[in-house]
Amino acid sequence: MVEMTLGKALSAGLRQALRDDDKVVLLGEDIGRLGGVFRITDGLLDEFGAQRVIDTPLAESGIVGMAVGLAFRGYRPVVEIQFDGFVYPAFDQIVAQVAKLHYRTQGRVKMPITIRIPWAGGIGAAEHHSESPEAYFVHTAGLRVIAVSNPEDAYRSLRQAIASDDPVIFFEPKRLYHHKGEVDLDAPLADAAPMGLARVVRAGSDATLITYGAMLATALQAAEAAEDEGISLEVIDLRSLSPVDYDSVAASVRKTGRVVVAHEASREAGVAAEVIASVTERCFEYLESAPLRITGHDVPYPPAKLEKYHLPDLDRILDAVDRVLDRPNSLTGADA
Amino acid sequence: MVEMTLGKALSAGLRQALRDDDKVVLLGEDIGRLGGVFRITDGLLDEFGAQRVIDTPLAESGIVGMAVGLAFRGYRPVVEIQFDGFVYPAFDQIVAQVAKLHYRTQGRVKMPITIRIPWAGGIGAAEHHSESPEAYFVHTAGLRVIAVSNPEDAYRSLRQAIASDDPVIFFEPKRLYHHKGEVDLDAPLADAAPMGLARVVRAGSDATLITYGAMLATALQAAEAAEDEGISLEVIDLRSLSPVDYDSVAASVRKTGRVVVAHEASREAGVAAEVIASVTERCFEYLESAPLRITGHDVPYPPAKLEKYHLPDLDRILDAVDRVLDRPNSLTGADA
Amino acid sequence: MSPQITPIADTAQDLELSERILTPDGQRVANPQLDPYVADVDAAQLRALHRDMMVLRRIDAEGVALQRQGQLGLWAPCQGQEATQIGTARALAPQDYVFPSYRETGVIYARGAEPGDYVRMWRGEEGAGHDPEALRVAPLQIIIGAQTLHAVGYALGIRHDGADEVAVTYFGDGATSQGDVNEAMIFAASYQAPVVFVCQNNHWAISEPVAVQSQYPIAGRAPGFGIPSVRVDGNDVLACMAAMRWALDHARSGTGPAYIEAVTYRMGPHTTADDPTRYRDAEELESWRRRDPIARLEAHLRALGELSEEHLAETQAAADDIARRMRAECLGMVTRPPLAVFDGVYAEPHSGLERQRDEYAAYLASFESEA
Amino acid sequence: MSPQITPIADTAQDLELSERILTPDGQRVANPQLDPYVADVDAAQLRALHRDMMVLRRIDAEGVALQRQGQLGLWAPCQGQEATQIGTARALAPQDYVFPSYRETGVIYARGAEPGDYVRMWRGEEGAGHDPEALRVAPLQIIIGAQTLHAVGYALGIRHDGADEVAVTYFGDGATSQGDVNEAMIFAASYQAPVVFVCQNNHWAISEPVAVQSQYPIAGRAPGFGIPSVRVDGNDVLACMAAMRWALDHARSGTGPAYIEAVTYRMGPHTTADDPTRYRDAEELESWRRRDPIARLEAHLRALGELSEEHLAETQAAADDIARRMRAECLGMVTRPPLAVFDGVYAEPHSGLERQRDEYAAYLASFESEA
Ligand SMILES: Cc1ncc(C[n+]2csc(CCOP(=O)(O)OP(=O)(O)O)c2C)c(N)n1
Ligand SMILES: Cc1ncc(C[n+]2csc(CCOP(=O)(O)OP(=O)(O)O)c2C)c(N)n1
Ligand SMILES: [Mg+2]
Ligand SMILES: [Mg+2]
Repeated sequence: MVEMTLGKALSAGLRQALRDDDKVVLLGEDIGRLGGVFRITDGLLDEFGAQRVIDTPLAESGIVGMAVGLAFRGYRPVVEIQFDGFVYPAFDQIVAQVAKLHYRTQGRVKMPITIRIPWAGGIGAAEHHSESPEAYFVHTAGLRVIAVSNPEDAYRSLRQAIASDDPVIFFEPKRLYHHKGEVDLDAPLADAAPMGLARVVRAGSDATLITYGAMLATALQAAEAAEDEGISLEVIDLRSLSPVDYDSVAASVRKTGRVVVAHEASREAGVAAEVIASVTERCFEYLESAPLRITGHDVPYPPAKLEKYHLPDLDRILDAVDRVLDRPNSLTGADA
Repeated sequence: MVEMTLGKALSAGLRQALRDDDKVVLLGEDIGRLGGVFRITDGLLDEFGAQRVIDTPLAESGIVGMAVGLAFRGYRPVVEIQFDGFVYPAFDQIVAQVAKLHYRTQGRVKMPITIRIPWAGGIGAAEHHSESPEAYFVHTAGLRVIAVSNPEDAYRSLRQAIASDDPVIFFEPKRLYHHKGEVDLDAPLADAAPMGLARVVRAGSDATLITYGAMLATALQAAEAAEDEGISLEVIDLRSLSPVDYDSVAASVRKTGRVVVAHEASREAGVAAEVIASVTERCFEYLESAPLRITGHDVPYPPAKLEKYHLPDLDRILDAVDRVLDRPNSLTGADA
Repeated sequence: MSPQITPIADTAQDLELSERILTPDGQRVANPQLDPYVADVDAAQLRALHRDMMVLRRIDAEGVALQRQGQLGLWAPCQGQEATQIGTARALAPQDYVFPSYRETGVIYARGAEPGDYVRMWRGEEGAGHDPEALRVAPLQIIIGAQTLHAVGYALGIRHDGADEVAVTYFGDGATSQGDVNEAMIFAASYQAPVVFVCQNNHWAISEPVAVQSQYPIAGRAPGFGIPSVRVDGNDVLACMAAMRWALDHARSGTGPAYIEAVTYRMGPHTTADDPTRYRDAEELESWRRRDPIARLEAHLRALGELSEEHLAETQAAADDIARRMRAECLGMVTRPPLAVFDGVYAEPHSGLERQRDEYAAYLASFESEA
Repeated sequence: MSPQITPIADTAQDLELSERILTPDGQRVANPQLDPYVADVDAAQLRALHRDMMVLRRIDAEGVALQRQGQLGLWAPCQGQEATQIGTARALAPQDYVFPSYRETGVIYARGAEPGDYVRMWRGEEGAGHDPEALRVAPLQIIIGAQTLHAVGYALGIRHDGADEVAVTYFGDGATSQGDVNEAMIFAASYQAPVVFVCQNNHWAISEPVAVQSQYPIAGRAPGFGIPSVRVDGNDVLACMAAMRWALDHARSGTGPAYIEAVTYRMGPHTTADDPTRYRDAEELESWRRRDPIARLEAHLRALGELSEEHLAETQAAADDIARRMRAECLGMVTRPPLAVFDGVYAEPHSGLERQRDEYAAYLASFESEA
C-alpha cells in the first residue's frame, strides 16, 4: 500500500496497462510532452514512446473515430478527452460506432476502447470545463460507464476498463485529482472484484444516500453531520453507472426504506432518475417515503461565481435527508 | 376542420410559419427540390424560393451551426435532420451552443431554432433510421422537447415551436406520417393552449398509462383491450418532454395510484425514469404499487427483423398493467 | 494570395477534367501518368474486369428485384459505378482492409463475398451482412463519412505494426462535406498513415447535385492537406485500376495517404425508396448512359477483337448463377429467435441487461404457459 | 495527379513563406499585392496602430496580473499576436460582425469594449464578458472551432438581407483540425457567403506544435474548397491590415468567402494555467522575441522619424489608464444573487425549471427563517 493522489493513481494505472499489454495505446490532445493538462499521462511518452502515447490533432471525433479503427486492428485504445465539455464533438462516433459495432457485428468486432473524461465542476473553471454528461452515456446501450471517487478505485478500475473487451466511458472527478488515498499497486487484477459493483462506504440504518464521483465526499460529510443529530445514513458509492449494481443498492434500501440520490449533473432524465425509478420498482413495498434527488439544477453549468448555488452541498443533502425522514425541512418549514 | 395526414399537417404548419414570418427559413438535406425524404417540405421551395428553403451540404454539425449564426442575425431557422440517427454529428452544436447561448448571454442572444427530427422505429428500416434519442435532449437544460402523436398537435405545436424564442427539439414519429386526423388550419395560434401541456387522451380510473409519440396508439389499443377485461386505464400523451406537464400527470396518478410509462427508447436514464422519479416524488402517498416502465430494451436498435421483439407492444403494456394492478402477470405466473 | 479558381458546374465538363485511359467509345488513349500502372493488363485481364462488372450489375439488379418483391427492406443500387468499384477493388492486395459506405456492392464482391452477404443486412437479419475478418472489409457504414476515420485509425495500426498493408476507405461526394471526412484527411496526413481515400463522385447525394457540396473538383481538396490526389474518370475501369495502384503504391511506400476522386454517375435511384425523377433530368441520365462503363470496356475489347461470344455466354451464366444463389440464400434466411435481440450488446456480462433479458424471457415464456 | 507538396516543418522557414510589408527590423518592402490596400495609411495612422498594440499589450498584462492575484479564474494571453488582432480588426467596418474564439482580446478592444468587458467572463461573473449587440462581437467561444459555423450562418443571413456587411471569424491553428472549421469552409463556399476566416497560426495549440495539425501551410487548404486565401506575416501589422482589407473587399463584393492565415507566435503560456517551459524551447521563444510586432512597427516609425516622445508618453498614459479602469471594474464587480443561477435559461416560462427555482428559493429562505 502506498499513499498517492487520485491523479497519480490514474497515471500508475495507465503505466501498468501499457506495460501489461503492448496493444494498449493512448490517444489525446496534449497527452505527450505536456503529460496532459492534468498531468495524468506525465512521463508516459518518455517511457513508452510516441507510437503508444499519441498526441492527436485537435478534433475529438477524429480521435474517437481513429480509436475505432485501431480497435478493428486489435489495439486497445485509451482516449483522453481533455475536459468533460469537449466530448460532444465525438458524440456521434461514440454513440453510433463505439457503442454499436460489437452488436452490429454480433461480437465479431470488439471495441475495447476506454474513454477517459476529466469530469464535473467545483473548480471555478470557465464554461464547458465543469460538465457532468454521464447520463448521456448511461442512456446509450453498448457502453459501460464508470465514475471513480478515490485513488484505489481509480487505479484498479482504470486497469479493468482497459482490460475489458467492452467500451468504457471512464469519468475522473477533476476536483479530486489531488486527493490522496492508499493504493495497493501490486494487487493482481485477477483477484479484484469485478468492475461494476457499488460499495457501501458507510453503513447506516435510517436512510440510504446514493452518489458517485466527487459528490461522495460531500455525502460522507453529510453523513457525519447527520450522525451528530442522531441520524444514521448509509452511504453508497455507485462506482459503476452502467450497469448500476442494483443488488447492493436494493439491499440497502430494503434496510433503510428511505433514499436520497445526489449528483452534480442536472436532474431531468439524469442518473438519479434512473436510480430512483429502478429502486422504486424493486423495493416499493420497503419504501417509507418518496426517494428524493439532490442534483445540479436544470440549467447550463453556470459561471464560476455562481457554481456554489448550483452544486449540491452538505446542506442541500441534509435538507433532503430531513425530507425523506419526514423531519422539518425547507419545504415544510421549521414547524413541520 | 379538414382531415389530413400527420405529414401533411406538418407541411401545412411549415407553410403557415413561412407565411407568418419572413425570418423563418428552413435548412436541411434534400428539403428543396425533393421536398425531404418524407416530403414534409414538398412544394415549399416552389412557394418560398431557395433563400428560405435551403438545401444544405451533407453535414449536420454544419447545418445546426449555421442555424445558430442565422439566429444571431434574427432569423428563426427550422432545421430538418433527415433521420433520428443522424442528429449525433450535430450534438455538440446543439448541446454546447443552441442550448446554452441564451444563458451564456443572459438572454441577449436568442436561439429560436426548431430542430425537426423524423423519429423512432417500427418501419423496418436499416440501422440508424429508428432511433429514439429524446432523453439526451430532455437531459440538456436550455432545450425544449416536443413529441407529437397526431395531425392536430403536429400542426399547432410545430407552429408554436417555430414561434417560440427558445430552441425546440421537435420529434415527429415517422411511423405516423401517414396517419390521418382532423386539423383546424385556421385556429389562431394565439388562442391555442400553450405548448408544453400534456393531454388526457382517455379517461380511466384503475391505472395511468403515460406515453408519447407513436406509442400512444399502442397505449390506446391496450386501454381498449384492458377495458374488455374490466380494467379502466387513463391514457396520457405527454406531448412535451421538456418541460413535462407534471400537474396533469400528478392529477391522474393521484386518482389511479398506479402507473405505467411506455416508450420506445431504451430504459436506463430514459424519459420513463424521469417521469417515474418525478411522479414518485410528487405522489408517493397516493401510489398503490411500484410504477413500471415498458421500454425498448437497453440494446442498440436491432436489425429490422428483430424490432418487433424490441418495441413495446400491446401485450407488454398489458403485462405491465397487470403488474401494477397486482394481477397475474409474466413474472408471477398465471397463478399469482 | 492564392490563384483564382474556376468553379466547374456542369457534369460534362466535369468529366473532361479527369484522367482517363479509355474514351467513352472505348478507344485507348495515352496517359503517361497512369499507363505504367496497367502496363501488365492483357486481354484476359480485361475480360476478367468485364466479367466482374457484368456480374456486379446482375447482383445489383437482383438486389433491386428482391427489394421490389418485398424480400429486402431496402437496396442501394450501384449501377453505373461498376468501373469505379471493380477497378479500384481489383487493385487491392489480399491483406488490405476496406472501410466502405453502403453502396460498395462491387467492392465486397471483389473481396470474395458469399451470395447471402449482399442481402443479409438489407433484409434486416443482421447488422453486418458479411464477416468483416473473412473479407477484410468492415461492415457497411450508413453514417455518412464515419468510416473514413476508422480507416485512418486502422492505418495507424498498420504503421505501428510495420505491416505491408493499406487501409482503404470509400465514400461519396456528399460525404466530403462531413467533418469526419475532413478530420480523416487531417489525421492521415499528420501521421502519414497508409490509407487510400476513394471518393466516388457519382454526382448526387440523394437529391442534391454535387455542386451543393462543392463547385470545385473534390480531388483538389486533398493537396491542401498534404495528400496527393488524382481525379479519374470513374467509368473507365482501366483508369480506376491504374489510379488505385498508384495510390496503393504511394501508401505502401510509407509516404502517407493518397486520395482518388472517381468521377462517375449513379444511374439508378439513391435507394429503392427514392424517386429520382423528382429531381433530375432524363437528359442528364441519357448523357451518362452513353458513358456506360461496361459498354465502354466492351467496345474496347471488341475493337481489340477480344470479345468472344464464349466469354459473353460464360459471363452471363456466371451472373445468372450468382443471382440465383443470392435469391436462394435470401429466401432461405431464418430470422434469429426473439431473445437474439439481446445478443452481442456487450462482450462481457452486464447485470442490467441480463435482468432485462431474463424478464423478457419470462414474458415470452408466459405465452407458452398460457397456451 | 496532384503535384508533390513539400512539408514545411520549422517555424523560421514558415514565416518566410508568408506575405509581408515590414521586415522584422522595420524596413518597408514592396509587396505589389498587398501595398494597394494600405496606400492610404499615413504616419498618423501608423501611430494609431502602434498605440492600439501598446494598449492591448497592457490590457493583456493586466489580465495576467489580475489572474495571478486571484481576481480572475483564468486568462488567455495574446502577447505576440497584437499585430494580427489589431491589423485585422482595424480593417473592419462598424457594421461587420465578429465571431471570435477566446484569445481575441485585441479584437474586442478594437470593437470598443469597456474595461470590464475583458474580465467579466474570466472572472466567472457571466457567460459573456460583453454585450454582443453593442460590439457586434459574439461572446468568446471556448469550444474550438464552433464559432466558425456561426459566422457562416450569420453571413448567409447578411446575403439574404442584401446587407453591406461581412461576418468574420477568428480561430487558431489547432482549430483547423476540427470538423466544424472544415464544414464552415464548405458551407461558406457552397453559399458564397460573405465571411472572412482568420486563422491565427500562433504555432501552438497548448503543447502541440502546429505540425501536429498540419505540416503544410494552413492557408493552402482554402483554395481546395474554392476559397481564395492569403498567408500573411502575422507580426506585421500593415500586412495584416492589408490582407484583411483584401479579404473584406472580396467578401463584400459578393464573390464569397476569403481566408487569411496570419503566421504569428503565442509569446506567453496558453493560459495562465499553462507552463510552456514543459514543452517548448527557450530558443524558439527568443527567436520570436526578435520578431516582436510592436518593436517592428516602432523601428519602422523611428526610421520614418515619426516616433515622438510625446506619442510614446501619451500611449503609455492611455495604456495605464485603461489598465487602471480594468482593475477597478474587476475588483468592483458584484456577483449576482444565488437565484441568478436560474436566470436566462429560457426566454419563455418552463414549468420544470420554475418549480426547481421555487424549491431552491424556499431552501435559501429556510436559512433566513432559521437565523
Ligand atoms: C450522418 C448522416 N446524415 C444523413 C444521412 C442520410 N443519407 C444517406 S445517403 C445520403 C447521401 C449520400 O450521398 P453521397 O455521399 O454522395 O453517397 P452516394 O449515396 O451518392 O453513394 C444521405 C444524406 C446519413 N446516412 N448519415
Ligand atoms: C472542442 C474542444 N476541444 C478541446 C479544447 C481544449 N483546448 C482549449 S484551447 C486548445 C488549443 C487551441 O489551439 P489553437 O486553436 O491553436 O488556438 P490558440 O489557443 O493557440 O489560440 C485546446 C485543445 C476545447 N476548448 N474545445
Ligand atoms: Mg453521391
Ligand atoms: Mg494556436
